[in-house]
Amino acid sequence: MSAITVPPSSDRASTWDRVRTYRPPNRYLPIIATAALFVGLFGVGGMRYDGLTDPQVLLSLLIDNAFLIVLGVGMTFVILTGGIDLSVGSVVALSTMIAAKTLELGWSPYASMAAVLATGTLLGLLMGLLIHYFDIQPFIATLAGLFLARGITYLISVESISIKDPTFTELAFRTVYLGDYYVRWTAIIALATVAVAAYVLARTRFGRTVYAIGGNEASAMLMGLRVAATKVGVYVISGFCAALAGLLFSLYILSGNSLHAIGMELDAIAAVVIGGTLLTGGRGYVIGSLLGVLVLGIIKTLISFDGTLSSYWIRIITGVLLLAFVIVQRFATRRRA
Amino acid sequence: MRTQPDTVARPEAQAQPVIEMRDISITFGAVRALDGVSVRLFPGEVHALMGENGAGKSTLIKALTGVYTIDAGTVLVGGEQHEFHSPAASQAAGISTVYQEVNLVPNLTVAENMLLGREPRRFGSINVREMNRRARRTLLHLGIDIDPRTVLDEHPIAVQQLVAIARAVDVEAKVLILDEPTSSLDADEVEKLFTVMRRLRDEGVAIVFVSHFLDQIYEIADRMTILRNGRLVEERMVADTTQLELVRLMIGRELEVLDRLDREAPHTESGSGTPLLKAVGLGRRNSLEATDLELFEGEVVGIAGLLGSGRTELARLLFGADTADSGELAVRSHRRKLRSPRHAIDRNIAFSSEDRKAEGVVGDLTVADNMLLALQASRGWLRPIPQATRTRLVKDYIEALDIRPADPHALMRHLSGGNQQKVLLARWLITEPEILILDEPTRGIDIGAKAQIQAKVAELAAQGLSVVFISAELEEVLRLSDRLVVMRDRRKIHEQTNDDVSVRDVLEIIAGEAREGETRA
Amino acid sequence: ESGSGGDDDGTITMGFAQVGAESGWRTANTKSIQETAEAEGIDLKFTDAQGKQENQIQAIRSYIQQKVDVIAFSPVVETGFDAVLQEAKAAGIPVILTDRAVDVEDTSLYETFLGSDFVLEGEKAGEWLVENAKEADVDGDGTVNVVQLEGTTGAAPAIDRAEGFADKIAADDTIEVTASQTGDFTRDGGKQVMESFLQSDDSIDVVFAHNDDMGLGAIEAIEAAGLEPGKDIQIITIDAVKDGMQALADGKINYIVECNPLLGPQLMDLAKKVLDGEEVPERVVTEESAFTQEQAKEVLPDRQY
Amino acid sequence: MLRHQLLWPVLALLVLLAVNVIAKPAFLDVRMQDGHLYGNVIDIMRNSAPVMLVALGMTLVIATRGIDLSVGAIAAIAAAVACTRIIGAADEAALSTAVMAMTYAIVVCIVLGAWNGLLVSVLGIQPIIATLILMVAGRGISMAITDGQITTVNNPWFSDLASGFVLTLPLAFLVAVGMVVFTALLTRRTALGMLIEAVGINPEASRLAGVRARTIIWTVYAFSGLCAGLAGLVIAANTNSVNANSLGLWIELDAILAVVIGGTSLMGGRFSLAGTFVGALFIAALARTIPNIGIPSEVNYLFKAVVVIAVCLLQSPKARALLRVRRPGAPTLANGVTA
Ligand SMILES: Nc1ncnc2c1ncn2[C@@H]1O[C@H](COP(=O)(O)OP(=O)(O)OP(=O)(O)O)[C@@H](O)[C@H]1O
Ligand SMILES: Nc1ncnc2c1ncn2[C@@H]1O[C@H](COP(=O)(O)OP(=O)(O)OP(=O)(O)O)[C@@H](O)[C@H]1O
Ligand SMILES: [Mg+2]
Ligand SMILES: [Mg+2]
Repeated sequence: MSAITVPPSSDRASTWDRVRTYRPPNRYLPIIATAALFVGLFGVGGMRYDGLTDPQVLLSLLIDNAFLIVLGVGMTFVILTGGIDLSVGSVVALSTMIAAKTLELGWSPYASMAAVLATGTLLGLLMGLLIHYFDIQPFIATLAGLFLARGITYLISVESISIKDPTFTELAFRTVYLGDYYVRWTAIIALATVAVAAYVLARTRFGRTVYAIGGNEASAMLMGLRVAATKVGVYVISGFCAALAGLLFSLYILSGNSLHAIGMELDAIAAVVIGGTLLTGGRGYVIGSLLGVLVLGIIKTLISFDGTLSSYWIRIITGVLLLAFVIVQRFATRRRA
Repeated sequence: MRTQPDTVARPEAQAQPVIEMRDISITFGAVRALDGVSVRLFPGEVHALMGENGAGKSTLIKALTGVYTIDAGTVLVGGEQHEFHSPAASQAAGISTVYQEVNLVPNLTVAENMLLGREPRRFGSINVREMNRRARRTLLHLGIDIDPRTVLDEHPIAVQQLVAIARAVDVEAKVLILDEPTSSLDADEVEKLFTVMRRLRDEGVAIVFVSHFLDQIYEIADRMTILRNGRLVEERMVADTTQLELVRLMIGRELEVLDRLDREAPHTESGSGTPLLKAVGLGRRNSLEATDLELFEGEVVGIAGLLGSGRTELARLLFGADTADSGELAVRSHRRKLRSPRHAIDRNIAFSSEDRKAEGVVGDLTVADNMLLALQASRGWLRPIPQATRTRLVKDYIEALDIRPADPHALMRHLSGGNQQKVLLARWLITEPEILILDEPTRGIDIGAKAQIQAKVAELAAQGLSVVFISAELEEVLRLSDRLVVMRDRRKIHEQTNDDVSVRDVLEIIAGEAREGETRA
Repeated sequence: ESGSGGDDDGTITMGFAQVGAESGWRTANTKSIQETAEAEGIDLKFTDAQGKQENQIQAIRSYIQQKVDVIAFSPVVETGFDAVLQEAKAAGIPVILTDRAVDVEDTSLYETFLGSDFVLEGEKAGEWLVENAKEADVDGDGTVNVVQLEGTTGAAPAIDRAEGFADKIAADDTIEVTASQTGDFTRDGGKQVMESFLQSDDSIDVVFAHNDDMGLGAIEAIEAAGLEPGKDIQIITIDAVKDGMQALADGKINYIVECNPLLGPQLMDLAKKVLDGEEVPERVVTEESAFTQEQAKEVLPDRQY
Repeated sequence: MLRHQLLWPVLALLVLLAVNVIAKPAFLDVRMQDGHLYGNVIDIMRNSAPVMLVALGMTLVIATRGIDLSVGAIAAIAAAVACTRIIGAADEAALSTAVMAMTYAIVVCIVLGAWNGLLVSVLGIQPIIATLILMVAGRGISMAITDGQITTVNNPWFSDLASGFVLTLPLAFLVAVGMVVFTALLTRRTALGMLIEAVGINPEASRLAGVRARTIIWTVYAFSGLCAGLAGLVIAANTNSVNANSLGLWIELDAILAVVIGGTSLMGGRFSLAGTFVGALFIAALARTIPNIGIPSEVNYLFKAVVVIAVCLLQSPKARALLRVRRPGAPTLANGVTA
């Protein structure tokens, strides 16, 4: 650091210093910790409950949480800029409803999917514009989005509508076998979304701008970055991801219902934060969010494997597990004091 | 020193200005920050913007680059009327800017900060290896040897400033704007920066340079525009203006303070009795090796050293802002571990941080609240400072430090950089400490105010206050201190009473140690 | 494996995925199932889906992985269980539905459905009102103005009860629903909505609440307005929980249609039959009645919940 | 500056009331009944009490750059504790029973709030996650206390907390207003408000200036717990019962909305208690508007969305600037960024 007048000799010393004191970069610690804790939870559960160590349990975790993974991906983008998106749960419900209703009206399944994705993206765009150009706080703009999407869902139908379209059912049931085990396509789509998002965040200008805005929006603006486009962009992405998650959810439950996905936004936010992303923005990775979803999933799985807890104990234990997890993670990632 | 042919440097009549701003006015609420200011920028010149704190220099720059919307006036780019509506637009038009406060993003790496928005790409995706390589090369050009893959906020503020400069000079720009880039750089760094600036000037780049160091202006600038209270005073060639004249133009009157500077207060005899503050083997992993330090009553200890030599870290440990891994600290011979700044404050220690933006300014509070924050904190929330006392204290210090605007209810973030610094100084003086630790207190402060602050420190020391004084500006450290501590490579290498030590002496001490190190190795 | 009556050790393992614990009715339902299972020596694996269908599906899937003998659940919503039910079928685990039906193409995916008929409940309420229309016209203006406190918008009981009720009162054109608003099945919701109805309309004769709780909330609002519930304004509700029955006995409610949560014994019985390979009806309706004020006074001392 | 901001929430409230009057001209009528006032406005005041209380605590939490998601669960716990205490008491209807039960509940809530504060300030866990833990577990605790049953109580004193009137006005409203006034005095007559704001705007600078940021954050969460507890008691008293599952469900969203409508930024820093007061009234008025103008249940959400967006646009200086013709020489920041 002080190389200006420092002769090369001390340079060597500092290289040695660096080797001697090597630790994984601070920014990866949360992910490493989350991954380790996930494995730990799984291991402890495996010792306690028969059948939990079955690899199919892990695959089921992916199948059952495919939509949440996709939601988490979109949410990660938003949270990285320091924003938040409360509307995603409602957009999922709206998506299932649009899919179900359009299919009922006899649309082609592809037109129906396109309509779903377009609606979600459009809603995201609207919220992004409100947030950036009218300076409305993300929490409030997306809360309005939550009401709006849920409201439109009710308007379409208050009753639940089954999806009987053959293409949808075919997609829903299509499985990929890995030896004795299987996953559904929805899980693969979710993982692909994670991969694409990880690439976009790490290796594109858009992605780096997302981080820059989260680090310091005013600076990003002064550095001449495309703050407006990026900020609106993350909400568009989140809207798109919510719609995609909505599609996966419709495949998962083959119905449209205005009561679907109530409070799912909180699950998505929790997953992202557990995955080590800072709510203040600028730090975090989509892989972390994937792990966060899996942690929430494994907690649920552990509880249903146990099966002896009454309703309220389930909530309390969920809280306690969450607490234990967060505290351990906190100590594991404590910055060099 | 100047090597470029006169034809480029003296474009006066023949060349057309790259940028011309005519009769620019900007108002913030009731504050008229700029009032009909005109500036011309010619290719191949270094143009200094001069003026006291709050004169409007930064505002003028931000008006040009599209951060602020201009209320009245015109901007001509290459002779055609053209106003930028965002920093991105001005950057795209070849104007590269380092704003006054380091404006980078703390959470990304050094290389990313330097190349954000113009990362090298291969098949559409960012080529990280190439990016790091390019960043490293540019940094080395500026003589900065840091790993570009490290995260920016791991570096001290001075290094961050250098990175910001590196980002700005790395592009092929027609115009380079540097708003107080040298405020926390040491002489060596400044020289390196000047070398780069000269090279760019010779290549025909127009450079805007803001600095409160007159010597630097005389060394590097060709032409200057002088502002006062948001108004244009005059445009001048540097060579045709004496320093005294310049100061008079800036502050609008003869400068008595400057005279006073040379007749500074006599140094106190130090080293007698028990020390007020005594550190033995104070150290912290990765930032400071075990260091001893004594501070006696009424004494000013100056800490000299180059970038990253560990001065800031020492100050932070003395204040308990960071906790020490090793060593002991005794205040009035009570051995106490300082666990938090609060502890230190309760023992009448005050510390003004070098990082004004992140560690000093509470932007959304008023000037008055900012000034009284430390005092209020130590009184506890239950005992608010009585309104009359508040008003009196704030008024006194606004006057004493000449803070502008002199409005206690102005929001802190609306103040110019130098005035913010004065408010922070006032915050600590108001607590009436026994020990005052000042890390770069004159950073970004104009020459008049600097003299005032130095005089104030000397005066307080004469009254018994003990001061630890850190500044990148060696002259200032030498002028003020009774005793001198020299640091290098995160440890103390030398200590002596200040009997007419010169800058040269200090540099030799540092260099000598370096040589020793070399022979040892 | 199905029909063999459980594992090697002979005990039956049942996985039960409950909707949640959103009401007193639901907790009574849960309790009944847990207690009966214990009494009959059935190993019960219980999960609470907290009102989320995705949780319920995950729970059912984990039961399949744990290879339970029989799965029972009260679906959160009617649709969307096809996939997981097919997995259960593939794994040879029989499924019994309780409380609410599901809407699947292939009814062989479940063995039987045990529960009440929400439309029927609404119809019973409507029938009673039509029969008692004269007394219900409290202000004697010749029309019976009914305000309806709906359950959670979109929830099956809310939709079906409203439908059943509307069907029956259509028979009498003096009866008219003048206002209808959701009270979310809660007392607080019922009270607030009723307050508003009272402020803007002073010709209300009858309140029809989709559950007891909203009805009890309405009682509070009516009393606060200085009126006498049960007399100045008549009240009809559905559920017959203890507090509701008490109010009915006290004359504050006029009629309650029962919706019985104590499904435990019937469920365990069905489970055993299914595992023993016995034939079970496709649909088992729970035994439910309805109560007038006099009947309430009689049965109140013996009510379990 | 803050006073000026109050203009917009007040305007929004007035517009909302006007809409109601247009729909039902008698909306604002207030009459005397049984020695107290009776009418929509009075109902709105009373019904605003829980949100107002929760939003009050939330305002201070938000000022420190935090957020408290657990308020609904804490309210449910308060109600559960109080109600089980009341039915468990020797004399269910006595004044002393009510007082004891409420005190007990409030103490529990302060402890729960302090627990949140501990996680946030000492362990440094992000507020949203720290309070999410109690949000999830708290409802379970509340259900455990009531055994999942709706517990009905018969205590006139307790009931008065929601339905009682003092000086012709609803007691619940007076309690909430009292808390607001008390908090306003506490923060503005002492230095607490300024210190909270400093911590919210620049935590590191505040720490270096000697502000006990940890203690402040702690206290603020404990205070939020207290407010949520009071809100829970008011809600329970309103129906003389506690439903652990639904009591205070989603009240955190309403409270945050009230805070933001009142002009406090979620980014922390400057806060406005007067704004929160108006914001809470607005939320209650909105709830009353829906049945009053006869909006069908399935359109509720849509209506709320439209109102929220409208109010936010009204408050946004940028949106207003777009509506107005730009005056030459008006203060404008091209990008609204002050560096
Ligand atoms: N956003 C703002 N709102 C209100 N007033 C402002 C704002 N920005 C700047 N000012 C005022 O405009 C005047 C000029 O400030 P400016 O930052 O341009 O000064 P400067 O010449 O750069 O001073 P320094 O040397 O201290 O950096 C000051 O009085 C300052 O308080
Ligand atoms: N948190 C940290 N993590 C890693 N290294 C650090 C940290 N803080 C300081 N350092 C290192 O410790 C050394 C001493 O830094 P310090 O800021 O004290 O130097 P300084 O003499 O005050 O320099 P400057 O002029 O830049 O303020 C530097 O090399 C710096 O990089
Ligand atoms: Mg400036
Ligand atoms: Mg330093």
